[in-house]
Amino acid sequence: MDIRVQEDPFDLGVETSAFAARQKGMGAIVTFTGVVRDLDEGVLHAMEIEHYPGMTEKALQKIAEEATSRWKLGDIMIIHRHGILKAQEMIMMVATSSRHRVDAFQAAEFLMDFLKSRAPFWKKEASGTAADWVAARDEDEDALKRW
Amino acid sequence: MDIRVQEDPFDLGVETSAFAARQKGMGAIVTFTGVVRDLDEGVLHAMEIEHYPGMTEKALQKIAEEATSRWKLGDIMIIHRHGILKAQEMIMMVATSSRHRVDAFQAAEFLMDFLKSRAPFWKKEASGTAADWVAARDEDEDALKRW
Amino acid sequence: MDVLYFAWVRERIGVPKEKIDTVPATVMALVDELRSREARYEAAFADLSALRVAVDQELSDFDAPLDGAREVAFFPPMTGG
Amino acid sequence: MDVLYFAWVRERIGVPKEKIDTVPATVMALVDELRSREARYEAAFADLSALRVAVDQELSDFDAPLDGAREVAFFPPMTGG
Repeated sequence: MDIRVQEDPFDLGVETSAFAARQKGMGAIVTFTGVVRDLDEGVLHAMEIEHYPGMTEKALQKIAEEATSRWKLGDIMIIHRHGILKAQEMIMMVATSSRHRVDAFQAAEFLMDFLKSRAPFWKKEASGTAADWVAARDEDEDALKRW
Repeated sequence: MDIRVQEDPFDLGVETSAFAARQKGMGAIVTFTGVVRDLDEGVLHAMEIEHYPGMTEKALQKIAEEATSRWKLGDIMIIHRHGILKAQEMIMMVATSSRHRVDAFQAAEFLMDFLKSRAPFWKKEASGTAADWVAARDEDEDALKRW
Repeated sequence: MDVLYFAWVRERIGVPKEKIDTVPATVMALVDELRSREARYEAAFADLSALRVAVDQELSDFDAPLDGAREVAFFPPMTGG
Repeated sequence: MDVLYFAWVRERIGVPKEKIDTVPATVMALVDELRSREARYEAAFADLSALRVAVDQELSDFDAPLDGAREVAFFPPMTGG
């Protein structure tokens, strides 16, 4: 299990390759990557991510352990950034490996659903001169109910 | 849309990075990678993948178009190898991008379910001196029913 | 018309591809014609539920008509991914 | 006991962290104590349904007891990923 909370950027390709290379006997690898998206065409969009040092790592660890207990997984990786991020930058990624695709997909979706609403990160979006905290979406809270 | 059927290996990290770099305004990227797994510890496991040139490309194109019509996607990539592959080699990958994670996940799972049972590839597995065609699994056919 | 075989169907019949000069009305009529030829065809087509068919590179059924078809392929259920 | 604030709760209250010397019985008692101090607390805690609380870095409830707690944090619903 590899869980990192960091301000520095990460290289999606390098991390994905390295994760895959560490697996033994796994037939399926799933990755999810969250990217800062340009909200409107041409409007430069930036994001600031605040987090709760100490609790963040514990929360991610707990979510990863829960996934490990629910599905047959080879491995889990979570990288989540904080600080200032520009449009198109990678915010975070998760990777899962399993012998079969269903477990790898389910675990990755579970990690994302819980990471989104249960790990202490808060996003502030800036477009033009305005900056606002991103509101939690009801559908993200609802997504937890399926697990 | 980028669909490739090839004998040559591909670099998962390079392909994932390049796919991500091509996206504009997408918040979510999902990848799935299929790997030749060692069936039993210590037994070298190799795989031969036969395909139906011409039909394969058409079938993958059709599956990708169906995914595009069902979900709001930015892009789809599919790479599938054929020929002789050794244990730990990458067989194939799909990548999807979308503004939101649910579409990207759903589309990737859909692509995998249909690719597995509707694209003309056949796997032959070798372990030790025996080689056998992989039997289709009922659960793979059943997986199509949820879409 | 070209008839193609893949995976263990190809192995049982012994060739990946052959031309046939007749024009059977349906896929099933083609299967019956092939079955009547030699034991290796009989062996390959013994259990049709274990076989899939494509007509002109589109998945099809055993009762599909073959008029105008240029290429018919027989193979086991796919196992890609 | 340390009280921590994050995101817009931090912005409304104006500090990320402060120490309090009293030991309220529950999270709700702590909220009431803070609310009684100044308008900025009242503003931050106006709608508790928009707030989440963690006690010693574990998500908790407003009726949770605080005996033995070293750290309480208030923040809006999380928006990671």
